[in-house]
Amino acid sequence: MTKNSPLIKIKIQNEDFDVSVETKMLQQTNTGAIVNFVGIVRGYDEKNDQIIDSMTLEHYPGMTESEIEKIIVESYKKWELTGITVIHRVGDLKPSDQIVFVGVSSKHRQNAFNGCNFIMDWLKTKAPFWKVEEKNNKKNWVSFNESDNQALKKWEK
Amino acid sequence: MTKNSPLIKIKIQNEDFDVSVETKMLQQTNTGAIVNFVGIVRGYDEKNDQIIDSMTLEHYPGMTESEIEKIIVESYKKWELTGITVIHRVGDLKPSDQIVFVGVSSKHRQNAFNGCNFIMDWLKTKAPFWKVEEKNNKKNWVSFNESDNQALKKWEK
Amino acid sequence: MIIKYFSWIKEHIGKSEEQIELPDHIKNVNELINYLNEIDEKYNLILDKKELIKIAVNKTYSSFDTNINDNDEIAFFPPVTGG
Amino acid sequence: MIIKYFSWIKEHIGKSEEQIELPDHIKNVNELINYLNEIDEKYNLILDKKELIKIAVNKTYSSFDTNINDNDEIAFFPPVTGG
Repeated sequence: MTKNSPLIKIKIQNEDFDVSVETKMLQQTNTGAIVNFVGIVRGYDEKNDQIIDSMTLEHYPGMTESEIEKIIVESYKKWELTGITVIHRVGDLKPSDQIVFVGVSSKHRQNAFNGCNFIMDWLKTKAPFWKVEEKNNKKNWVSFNESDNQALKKWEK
Repeated sequence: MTKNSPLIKIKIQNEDFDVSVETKMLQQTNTGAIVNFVGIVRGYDEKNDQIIDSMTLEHYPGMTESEIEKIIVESYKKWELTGITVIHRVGDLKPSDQIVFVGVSSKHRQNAFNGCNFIMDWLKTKAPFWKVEEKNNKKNWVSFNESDNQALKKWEK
Repeated sequence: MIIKYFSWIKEHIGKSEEQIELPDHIKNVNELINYLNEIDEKYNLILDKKELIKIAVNKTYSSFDTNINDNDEIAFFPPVTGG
Repeated sequence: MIIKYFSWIKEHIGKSEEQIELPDHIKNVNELINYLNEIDEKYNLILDKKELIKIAVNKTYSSFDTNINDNDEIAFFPPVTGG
């Protein structure tokens, strides 16, 4: 299994993505269920009660891709998936922009739900991306959310 | 809450749907996560080892919509969703056609995953739709899958 | 009273819906189906598959002992298979 | 050896990457960071936040006691916040 296999797509990019196009690409022979996750840049920081004006995402070229590939290998083992696509945007983003797409296809729906959910939980805790938010012309690196570590634990069984 | 609320959309239709358009419509202020389920008509009946040529879906106009509305009211109570769309196609469909769309948006991803999964489990067991498959010019009403009742039980806690 | 049939029940009964005048002494779905069965034994199917068959009265899930009257719409259908 | 810094570590150190010649006696990440700290106390940050900071050696998650040599690429970064 490689990144170039028709079943797998990993993209780190500045550009936006089209959910319909990605959904169609996930359809393989005998796919019965596709579950897509789309992350949206929120315009409001609840913890600090502040409006977010914009956001910049940086990553670690090379390592980010290889970590996502590990997630995907792990997901293939756990759930019988027929396709996986992970697209993560980097660079400057604005509130309400699409930031991440995780799409998985499988024969049956429960595996598709679990596979997609598992990849998102892993992405949130292991994939090297860092967000810096701009609020009132001040930059603020987003801090890690401990609840994401907790989320990952539900798969340890 | 009514079917016409901007947050809620229920459609029973012959036409196909566009996943990108539906995803964009689910985006409300402060939406951080959108989870979409897309069901695909499978071209192969594993149980009976047969190719499926086509499929027809019938429903109970009026009751189907009101049952889906019940699902949605239940989902709003359980998970803090910011938008729910259910589109179910009826009439003649071919293998690899999109058959059902369930999209939910919420602030946080776990609620979006659970809400979407819950609606699908409920739809599979309560929404009045019946599939008849055509195989070698023979019509065959699809039988209910007991595992769908089991799937619904995971929410009883 | 309107009675609707769906899926393979519809095919067995030979129609998707019919209108009947509900006799006064018929009080619930169970009595209705026994009454229909006296008229034509094709309705046997519903009795035979009682464990399986779903009932809606006025488009709401109901049961064989749900009370009915002549203004109601009754539906008989097998377990659902959408999604 | 290439050393990379990300997020607020990069901003504190003042660069995203630097090339150094690894002295022979430096055997692991822990010794590297102590060595850097002797040259410039700004590397203190990494020691101060040791519990928090993640380490990659050749783009693979590693730890402070991972062995290193002069051909390696080392990265220091905070917990990830993508998705």
